Amino acid sequence: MIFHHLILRVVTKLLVGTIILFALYVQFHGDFSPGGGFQAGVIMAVAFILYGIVFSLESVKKVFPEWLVHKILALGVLIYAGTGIATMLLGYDFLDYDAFAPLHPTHGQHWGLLAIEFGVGVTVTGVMVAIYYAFAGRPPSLTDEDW
Amino acid sequence: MLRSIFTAIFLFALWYLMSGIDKTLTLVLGAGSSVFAVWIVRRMDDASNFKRLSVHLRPIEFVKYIFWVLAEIAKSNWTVIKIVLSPNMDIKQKMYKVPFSQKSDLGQAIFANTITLTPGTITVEVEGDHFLVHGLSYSLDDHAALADMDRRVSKTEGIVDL
Amino acid sequence: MSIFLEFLQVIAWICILSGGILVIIGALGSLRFPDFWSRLHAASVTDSGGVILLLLGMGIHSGFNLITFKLLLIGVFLFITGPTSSHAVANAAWVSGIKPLRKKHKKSGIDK
Amino acid sequence: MISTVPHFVFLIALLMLFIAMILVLLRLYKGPTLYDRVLSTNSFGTQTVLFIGVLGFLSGRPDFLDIALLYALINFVSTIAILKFFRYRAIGDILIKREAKK
Repeated sequence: MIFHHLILRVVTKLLVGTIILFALYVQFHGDFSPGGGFQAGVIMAVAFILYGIVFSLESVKKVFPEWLVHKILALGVLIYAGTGIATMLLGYDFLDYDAFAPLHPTHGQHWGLLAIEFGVGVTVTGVMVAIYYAFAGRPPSLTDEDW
Repeated sequence: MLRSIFTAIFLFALWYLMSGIDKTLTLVLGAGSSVFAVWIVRRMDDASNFKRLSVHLRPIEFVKYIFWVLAEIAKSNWTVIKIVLSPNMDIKQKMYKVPFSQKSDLGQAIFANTITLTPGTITVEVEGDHFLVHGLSYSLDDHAALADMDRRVSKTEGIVDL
Repeated sequence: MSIFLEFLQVIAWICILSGGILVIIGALGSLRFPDFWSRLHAASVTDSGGVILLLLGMGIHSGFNLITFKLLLIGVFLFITGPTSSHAVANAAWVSGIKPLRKKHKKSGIDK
Repeated sequence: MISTVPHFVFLIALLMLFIAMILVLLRLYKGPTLYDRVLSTNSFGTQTVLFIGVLGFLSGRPDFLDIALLYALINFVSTIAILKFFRYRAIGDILIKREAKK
């Protein structure tokens, strides 16, 4: 049945790679331009959601398996908390980024922000994709004729 | 494999042109990101029933084609603007079939999108060997114009498959 | 040289203003046209002409730098996705059975 | 003298886009069928992308173009998702259900 959606298929295949790159660009340029972890996570999830809508849920689950989604959800929070704990172990306050480069506080803050944003991005990707899976996995309650 | 390398280089160029920052950290992150994106795209190609998209285009012909399309868009925009602004909108709608001669999926999609991009015609359905096209102000010349467009799109298709 | 640059600026303003006019015409068309299929064409004026002229005007205004490249990227993106979503709407409407209105200088009569 | 003109030009373009957006919203309100509404939502999105771009130039922060690109992306995906949902009553798999019905 998807065979006649030729244009959608071609356009999706063309765009997906660029979308993922754009997500990572927004992710890692949080301190130069508007953006950051939240937007990056949503864009990254949009790439998977677009693929799942145009192809099928089955194939997107092969690319990004469901167990990995749940692991990634927790991984993001762990990265966030881990950064904070790392600063504490280095003898500073929780999430005091100066700890990473005591001689160059600006560099330290750069590193710390990158790590924090990465954690946020990973979690948001996981949450968005998990919501999509939950919605799409729901069996349709109406048939075409009833509508 | 060659295609993956080219895609990665293309994505990295895109990254560099978007960010414009030459710090080592940013460039390393960009390289990592493009490799990651290529990896995901390869996984996606393997996962579905539809294998990778075969890309064969002749770059020079394609650039010429883009300029031709821009001129065409200007002309057809003018036609539609006249219809919108005329007091009694002179609409003559018709659905008609437009045969296409492209071999690859990409060529067909380019042709269909070009038809839709020029105001006044819209591709409605792809079936078998022709498109179903809806025209706003239909005249018999439209068939010749679309056949001309079809020939031009076919000319951009090359033999080299990347 | 400076006169040339100012001339370019004037071209950029003309592009931006005419792009704005095209966008208004597209919106007006989608308000005035009698049925769904003709409205599709009016929306496509915004998608092609308005986008080209506005982005071109902004690109000339900013000179040639990374901003121009970003504008080009937005242009290419809209050029790929705009027709695709138009096609998707048209296809869905066609499959669900909305047929074009045959109008013969009257507002009545769907003969299909 | 000449440096104030771009400001006016962008302001006028912004106003034009604003008027166009209101016209499209009227169609969204009036639209007799679902597809009219989807279509006008889609063109509202395109106009929003242009609006954000012009606003970025007006306020002298062309960084806004990133947001415009993001908006274009979300607009495309949401149109496709809405259409798929209304066509097949589901945004997930439909192949299995179709085959089971035959």
